[in-house]
Amino acid sequence: MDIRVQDAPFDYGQECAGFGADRSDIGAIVTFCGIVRDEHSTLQAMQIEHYPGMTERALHKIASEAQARWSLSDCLIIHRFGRLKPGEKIMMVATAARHRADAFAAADFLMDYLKSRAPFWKKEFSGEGAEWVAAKDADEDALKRW
Amino acid sequence: MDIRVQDAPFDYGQECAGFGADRSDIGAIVTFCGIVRDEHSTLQAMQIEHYPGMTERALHKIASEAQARWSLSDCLIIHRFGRLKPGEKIMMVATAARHRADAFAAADFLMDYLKSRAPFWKKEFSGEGAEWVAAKDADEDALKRW
Amino acid sequence: MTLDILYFAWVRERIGEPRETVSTDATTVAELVDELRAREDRYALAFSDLSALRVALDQDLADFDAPLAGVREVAFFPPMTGG
Amino acid sequence: MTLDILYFAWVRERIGEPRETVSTDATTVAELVDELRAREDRYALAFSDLSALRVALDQDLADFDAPLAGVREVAFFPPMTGG
Repeated sequence: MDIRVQDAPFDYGQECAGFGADRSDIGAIVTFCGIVRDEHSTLQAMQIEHYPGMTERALHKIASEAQARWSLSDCLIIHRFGRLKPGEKIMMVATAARHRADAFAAADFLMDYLKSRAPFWKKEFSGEGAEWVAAKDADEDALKRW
Repeated sequence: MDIRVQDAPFDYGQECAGFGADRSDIGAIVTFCGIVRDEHSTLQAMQIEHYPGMTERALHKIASEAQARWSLSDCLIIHRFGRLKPGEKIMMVATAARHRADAFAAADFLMDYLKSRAPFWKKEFSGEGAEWVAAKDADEDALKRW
Repeated sequence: MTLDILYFAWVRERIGEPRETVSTDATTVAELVDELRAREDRYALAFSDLSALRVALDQDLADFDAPLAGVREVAFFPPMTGG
Repeated sequence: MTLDILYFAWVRERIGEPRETVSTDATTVAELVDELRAREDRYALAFSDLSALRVALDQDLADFDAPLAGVREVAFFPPMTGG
């Protein structure tokens, strides 16, 4: 289990290349990457605030829960904080398992919990000002799937 | 939509790095990678046979179906054939979407259909001989989810 | 009618060749299978359990009762194991 | 009892500072919120709608009726938006 909370960018391609590379019991890898989206070319930046200490604690708890529920060979979470520009990669998760169903379910689960149970908050800056991103009911509802 | 059926290895990390890199409307990327597993260190090689022509046709059909069902910005399938060694990457899919639910569902769907509806067959070679990998009932059942 | 018949995986191994061209009056896949079965033991063996086989007509999956009218290429193979 | 209180996101912006240390006799989070609300308008504003707030006690999510006995650090923030 590898969990990193960092200000610095990460290299998604390199992380994917290295994940599970030295294991022979892995048949399936699933990765997810979240990106700062700017559909209408109005976003200037996204500021991500977090709760140092609790963040790491929450991510470990979520990852441990995933490892208890599914048969995983490995699990990676990287989440950035600070100021990000449109197109920048915010975070990624990766799961490795013998079989694809475990890898898929665990990655999906990690994302649902990261979304609503890890102490991050996003603020979007555009030409019209700044606004905190509101949590969606759909994200809270998604937790009921598990 | 990018679909490749090839004998040559592919670079999973590089494909992940490049996928959707020039789009600003993407908020979520999901990738899946299938690997030749060798849990008990008995496997010498896996031979993948396919049906040239029908394979490309089937993959395009499956990818088009995914794009019709979910709101996807992009979609990639790479599948190898020929002789692979344990630990080698067999195939990958990648999906990009505005929102994570679409990217996850589409990647999961692609994998379920690739597993049972794309004309590939696997033969495993070990010290004890060679054996065709049998299709699993669970894989056929998985299609009923969609 | 002349058909290209393709075999894959263990079907190919049992038949002993990857493809052949046949002349047939069969109107459905099932009739074609009956003709092939009657040829030689290796065909009878390959087609002994149709539930373990899949068929594609001109590169689209089909059922064993599908008509052959207009078809150019028939392929027989075990259930697929991609991914 | 002395508590470190942390504020995040718009709660932090409304209160005007990221953290403070308070002395309190509150026995539950709800009682602590009542004390804070009574202090100044900026607190009343930040805590006007508890359904829009979440609380963590010593870095674990908790309910507003949770007891404060033994707690060192209380954090208030809006629903999280990770990922």
